[in-house]
Amino acid sequence: MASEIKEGTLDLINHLPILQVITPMLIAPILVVLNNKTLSWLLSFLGALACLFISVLLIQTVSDGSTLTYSLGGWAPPIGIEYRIDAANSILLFLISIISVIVLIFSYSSLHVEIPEEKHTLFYACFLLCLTGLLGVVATADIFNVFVFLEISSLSTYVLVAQGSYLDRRALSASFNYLIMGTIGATFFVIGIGYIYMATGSLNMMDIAERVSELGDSRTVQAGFAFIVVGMGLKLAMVPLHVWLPNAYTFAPTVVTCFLAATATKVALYVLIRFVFSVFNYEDSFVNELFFFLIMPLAIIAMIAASVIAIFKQNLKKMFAYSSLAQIGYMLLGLSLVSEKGLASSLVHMVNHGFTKAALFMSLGAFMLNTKNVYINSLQGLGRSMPFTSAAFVIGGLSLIGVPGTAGFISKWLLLEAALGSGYWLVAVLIIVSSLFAVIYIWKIIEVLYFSESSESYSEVNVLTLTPIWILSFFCIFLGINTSLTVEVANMAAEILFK
Amino acid sequence: MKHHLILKVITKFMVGVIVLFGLYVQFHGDYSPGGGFQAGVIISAAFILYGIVMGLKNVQKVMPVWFAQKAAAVGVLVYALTGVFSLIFGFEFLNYHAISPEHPKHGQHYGIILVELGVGITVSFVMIAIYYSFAGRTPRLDDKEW
Amino acid sequence: MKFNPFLFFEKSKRLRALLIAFIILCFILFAIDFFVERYVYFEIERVYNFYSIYGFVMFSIIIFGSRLLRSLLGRSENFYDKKAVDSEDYPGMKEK
Amino acid sequence: MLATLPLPFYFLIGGLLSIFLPKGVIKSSFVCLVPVLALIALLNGTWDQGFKVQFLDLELNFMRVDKLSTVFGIIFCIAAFLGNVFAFHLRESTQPFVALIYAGAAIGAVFAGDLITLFVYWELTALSSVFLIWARKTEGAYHSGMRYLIIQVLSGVILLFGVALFYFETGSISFVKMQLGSLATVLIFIAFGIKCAFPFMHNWLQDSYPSATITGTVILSAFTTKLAVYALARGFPGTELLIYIGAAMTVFPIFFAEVENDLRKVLAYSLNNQLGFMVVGVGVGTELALNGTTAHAFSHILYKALLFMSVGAVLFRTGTSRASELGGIYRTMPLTAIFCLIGAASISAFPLFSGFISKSLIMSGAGKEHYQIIWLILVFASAGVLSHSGIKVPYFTFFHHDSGKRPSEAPAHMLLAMGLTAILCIYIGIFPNNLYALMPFQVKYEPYTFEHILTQLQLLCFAILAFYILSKLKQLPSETRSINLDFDWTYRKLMPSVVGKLLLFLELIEQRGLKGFNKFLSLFMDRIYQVSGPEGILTRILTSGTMVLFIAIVLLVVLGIILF
Repeated sequence: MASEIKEGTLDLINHLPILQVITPMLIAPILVVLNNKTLSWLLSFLGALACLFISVLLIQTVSDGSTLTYSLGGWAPPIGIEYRIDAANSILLFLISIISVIVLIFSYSSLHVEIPEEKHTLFYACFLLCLTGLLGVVATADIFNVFVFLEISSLSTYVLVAQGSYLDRRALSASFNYLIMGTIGATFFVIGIGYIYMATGSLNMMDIAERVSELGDSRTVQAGFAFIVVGMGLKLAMVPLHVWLPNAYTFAPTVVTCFLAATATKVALYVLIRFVFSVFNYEDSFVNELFFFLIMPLAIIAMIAASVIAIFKQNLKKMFAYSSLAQIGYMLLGLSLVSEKGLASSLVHMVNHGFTKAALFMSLGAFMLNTKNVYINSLQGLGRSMPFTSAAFVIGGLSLIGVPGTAGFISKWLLLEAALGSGYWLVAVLIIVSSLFAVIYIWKIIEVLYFSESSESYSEVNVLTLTPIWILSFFCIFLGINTSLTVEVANMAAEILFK
Repeated sequence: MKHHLILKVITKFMVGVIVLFGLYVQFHGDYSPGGGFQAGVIISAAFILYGIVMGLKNVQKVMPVWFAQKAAAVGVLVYALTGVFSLIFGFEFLNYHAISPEHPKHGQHYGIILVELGVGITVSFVMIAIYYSFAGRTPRLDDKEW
Repeated sequence: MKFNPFLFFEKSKRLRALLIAFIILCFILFAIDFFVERYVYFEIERVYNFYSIYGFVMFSIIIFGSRLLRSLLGRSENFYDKKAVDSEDYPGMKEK
Repeated sequence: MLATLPLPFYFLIGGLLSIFLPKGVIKSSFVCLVPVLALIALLNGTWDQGFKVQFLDLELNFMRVDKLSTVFGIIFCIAAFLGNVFAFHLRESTQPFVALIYAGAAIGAVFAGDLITLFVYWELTALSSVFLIWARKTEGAYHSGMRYLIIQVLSGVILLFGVALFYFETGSISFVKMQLGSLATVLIFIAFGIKCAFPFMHNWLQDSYPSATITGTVILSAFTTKLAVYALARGFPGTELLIYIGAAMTVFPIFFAEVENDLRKVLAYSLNNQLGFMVVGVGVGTELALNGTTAHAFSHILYKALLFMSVGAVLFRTGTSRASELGGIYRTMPLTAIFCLIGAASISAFPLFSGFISKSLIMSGAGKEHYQIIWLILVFASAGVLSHSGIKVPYFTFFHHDSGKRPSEAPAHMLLAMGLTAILCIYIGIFPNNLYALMPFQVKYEPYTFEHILTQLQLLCFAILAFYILSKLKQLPSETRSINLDFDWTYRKLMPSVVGKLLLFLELIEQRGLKGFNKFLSLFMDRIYQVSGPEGILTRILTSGTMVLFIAIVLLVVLGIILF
C-alpha cells in the first residue's frame, strides 16, 4: 500500500508493482548501450526471470482478494498515476512474465535462423520494451497510462513482426497492415479516453467509476465507451476487425508469434474487461445491450468461422493464427455472458490458451528450424524423426481441443458451465461444435506427423530448444490437473470485478 | 549540392543557433513552454538540416550511427534511473523528493530537469536515428521485383 | 502331430458312428419329454417338446432368413472401396 | 501406499513404463505382469472411502468400489492378462503400450464414482483402442479406425454434453441410477448406447473389430462394449426401453452373422447378439436379471476372447480369416480347434460350459417378470448363437471341406492363453457358485436342474440336427467372398455421396456468388478510386481500405447499439 512506504528506507517489497514494469524497461536501453549479442540474451533472460519472480510475489500478495496500490512519484491517486494490482491483473502479469521467460529460452537458438546476427541486440531491446508495455497496460489503473503503455507495446510489436522479413518479405506488409490497424485502434482508444475525460475530468479508473455513476445517462461517456470497445476490438482481433492478425502471426519470427499469441491479444481483452467492469458499470443497459447484440454474436461467429477457415489452411502458422481468432471468440463469449462465471472462464481461458498456443507455435517453430517452412506437407513423418517436439505438439493440440486432463478442458468446461448457467443452450452446443472443428485441424497435423512417410530425415532439435517447449506442454497438462492457480485466482478476480 | 553555396554557409551558421535554441527550450522547460520533447526535436532538426545540406556521409562523421543509437538508449536510462534513484532511497518511483529530502521543492526541481534531460536526449537521437535509417536506405529490390 | 483326437474320426465309419450316436441322443431327448413334468414360466412351454421343435424350426428360419438377407444385401467385397478393409488381406502374412 | 493407488493407475503407469523397456520378452512379460499386480491389488485393496479428488468445485471419486464395479474390475484384469499373454510374440512398442492404457481406461471407467471421471476414461478408451486397429498399418484399417474413432469420440462428446446438462439439472455429478426423461439423461443414455452397439449404432463394432490386428481384436473384444453394459447396469437398471432394444440386438445380428464371410466379423456380430442378452438383463432390472447381466458379461468376455483367439491363431498361421478360404485345418491345429470348440460350446450355452450358467440367469429373469415375447425372442436368439458362433465358426474354420492349408499349430503362448481361457470357461461352467459369489446381489439360483439341462439340450441338439439336415440338403448359405450391407452403408456410402454432391453444389454457388460479389465490389471500388493508379496499387489500397471500412462499420454499429 502506498501509505506503508516509509520514506528513506529501501524496501523493495513495497515497490513490486512498479518494479514489475520498469525492470524490462531499464534493461532495454542497457542492452543497446552494451551491444553484445550473448550478453543481451542473458540480460533479457535475467530481466524476464526477475519479472516472473516479482509477478509470483504479487500473485501471492493479492491472492487473498486484497488490492495493492502504488502511486507514482508520490502523487495521490486521482491526480497522480496509480498502479493497482488485484487478482485479475496479477494472473495476467504472471502469464506475460512466464511466457516471456520461456520464449526467451527458445529464442537463444531459434533467433539465429530467423534474424540476422547484427540485429539481435536491438531485437532483444525491442522485445523487452514490448514486455514493458504489456506489463504496464495490465498494472496501471490510469487510463491514459494504459494508452501510453499500449502504444509502447504496439510500436515495438510492429518492429518485432517486421523482423520476419529476413525469411519472408511479406512480413513487411503484414507489419504495415498491423501498424495501420493498430494505430487506428489506438486512436479510437485515445478518442474514447478523451470523451471520458471530457465528461468526468479524471483519468483514474476508480475515480472515473465513481463520477460516471454520478453522471447518470451521459451520451459523452457512452460514445467514449463505443470508441474504446472498437479500439480494443481491433487490438484483440475481434472478428471483423481481425484482418491484421493472421498475417502478422504467420510472418513474424517464431519467438514473436509465440509471445504475441500468448499475451498481446489477452492484454487487450483484459483492458476491455477492466473498462467494462472497473470503469463503466456492467449493469448499465448500454453495456449489456452491446454485449448481447454485438459481442456475443461476433464471438460465436469467430468461434465457428475461424475454426472452419483454420481447417483449410495449409500454412500451419496461419492455421493456428485463425485458431487463435476462434479462441479469442471463446474469451469474448465468456465476457459477453456478463456473469461472474463467464468472466472467470474468460480469465482462465486467457491463461490456459496462452500456454497452449505458445506451446503449439513453439513446436511449430522447432519444426521450422529443420524444415524451413511450416506447410503441412513438409511435416510428413516428423513424428518419428522429431519424437519429442511432436509429442509436445500433440499435447498442445489436445489442450487446444479441450481434451480432459489438459488446460483447455478446464476453461472450456467453465465456459460451458457459464453458458448453460446463463441459459444459453445453443451457445453451449456451438462451443462443442467449434471444439470438434479443432479436433479436425489438429488431427490433420497429427496424421501428417505420424501416419505418413517422410521423404527427408531430420534430427531432433537440441535440448535448449526442447526445454521451453516441454515447459509449456507441461503447463498445458499441469493447469488441467491442478486448477488452484488459475481457477481460484480467476474466481477471485471475477468476484472483485463484479463488486 | 556543390553549387548550393548559400545553403551550405547559412546551414553552418544555423546549426549552432538551432542547437542553442534547443538547449534553451530544454532547460527552461519547467518554467516556460517547452521541455525535453520539443527540445529534442529542435536539436535533432539541426543535425537533420546539416545532413540534408551536407550529405549523409558528412553528418555521420559528426554524429556516427552507433552513437545516435546508444545515446538514445542512454536518454531512456537517464529517465529511468532518476526514477530508480528515488526508489532506492525509499521513495516511490519518480518521487523527486528523494533527490533532496530536506528541501522537497528543490528535489522536484532537480528531478524534473533530470527527467526532461533524459527525454530530450532520447527524442533528439531517436529523431536522428530515424532520419539516418530513412536516408541511408538503399532499396534492396528493384521496383520490378515487387 | 502327437495328439489329435480329430484324426480318429477321419475314417468315415467312425464318423458315421458318431453321427448315429448323435441321432440317438436326439431321439432320447425327444422321447424323454413324455416323462418329465417341467416347471414353466409360460404356458407355451407346456407344448409337447416345445424346445426341440422351437430349436429345429428357428434354426431353419435363421438359415433361410439369412439367405434371403444375403440375396438382398449381399455385395462384392470391394463395394465400399477397392482398398476398403473388407477386401484387403491381412498384411505381412504370406500363406505358410 | 500402493494399496490406495487407484486401480487404473497401475495400468497407465505400467503402460508408460513399458515404452522404455526393450522390445521382446521383457516387455511382453511386463505387460502380462501389470494386470496380475492390479488384480492382486484389487482383491486386497481397501477403497472403502473411495479415492476422492477435488477438481474445480466438484468432488471426483476415482475408486468407487462396490460389488458391481469389483466384478467388472476383476474380469477386465483377467481379460487384460489373457490378451497380453496371447500377444506375447509382439515385438513392437505401440500395441503393448496401448493395450495397457486401454485396459486401464476401461477399468478406470468402471470404478469411476462420478460422471466426469467416467467421461475422461470413456474418451480414453476410444483414443487408446483405435491404435489397436491402426497397428494393422493398412489403408483400409486406417479408414476403419478413423470411422471407429469418430463414432467413439462422438459418444464421448454426447456423454459430456449430457453430463453437463445433468449437472445443471441436479447439481450433482455422481454416477448413480438415473431416470430417462430429461434431455440430460437421454443424451447420457445415447452415449452409452453407442458404445453398447445399440441397433443402428452398432456398425462400428463389426467394422472395426475385424480390421484390428490379430491380438488387437482379442483385447478390443473385452472392454469397450462391456464397459457400456456396466454403465447401463449402473445408470439405467430397470429401464423398460432397454428390454426391447436388447431383444432387437439379439435378433438381427444372427442373420448377418450367418451369411458373413469373415469369421472375425461373424464373431463381432455374435458379440452384438450377446450384448443384447445383457441389455435385456439390465432392462428387466430385477436382482436376478442384473446378476445375470453381470455374470453373462463375465463369462462372455472369456469365451468371446477364446473364440477371437482361436480364429486369430488361425489367421496368424494361415493369413486369412475368411470362411471361404479355410477348412480342414483341424488336421494340423487340433489344440486350437479344441479350444475353439470349447469357446463355441460356452457361447452356445451347453451345460457344463460358462454360457449355460450365466445366460440362464437372464432368461429366468425375463421369464419371472412375464415378458413372454421377449423370452421367446431370447430362446430364438439362443438357437441363433448356436448357428453362427457355435457351429459356423468352428465348422468352417476347422472342419468343412478341405482348403488344402496345412498350417502348423499355434505358437506356445497363444496356446497357453487359449488354454487358460478355456479352463476358466469350463471352471465357471462346472462351479457356477464361485462366479455367483461375486455377483452384486445375493443369488439363490441353481442352473443344474434336470429340466433345465434337458430343455437346453433339446433346443441345442435339435438345432444341430436341423443344421445337419440342411447341410445335407445343401441349403446352407454358401461361403463366398462378399460383404453384406448393414447400417454402415448410410455413412460409408450414402453420406459421402450426398455430402460430396452438396459440396459440389456449394462450390458452384460459391464460385458464382463470389464472382458476382467480386464484380459488385470492383464496380463499387472503381467508382471510388477512379483516379487511382494502376491495378496493383489499387488492390493494395483496397485491402487496407476495406479493413478500415470494416472498422467504420463496426464503430457505427457499436455507437448505434449504445446510443439508441
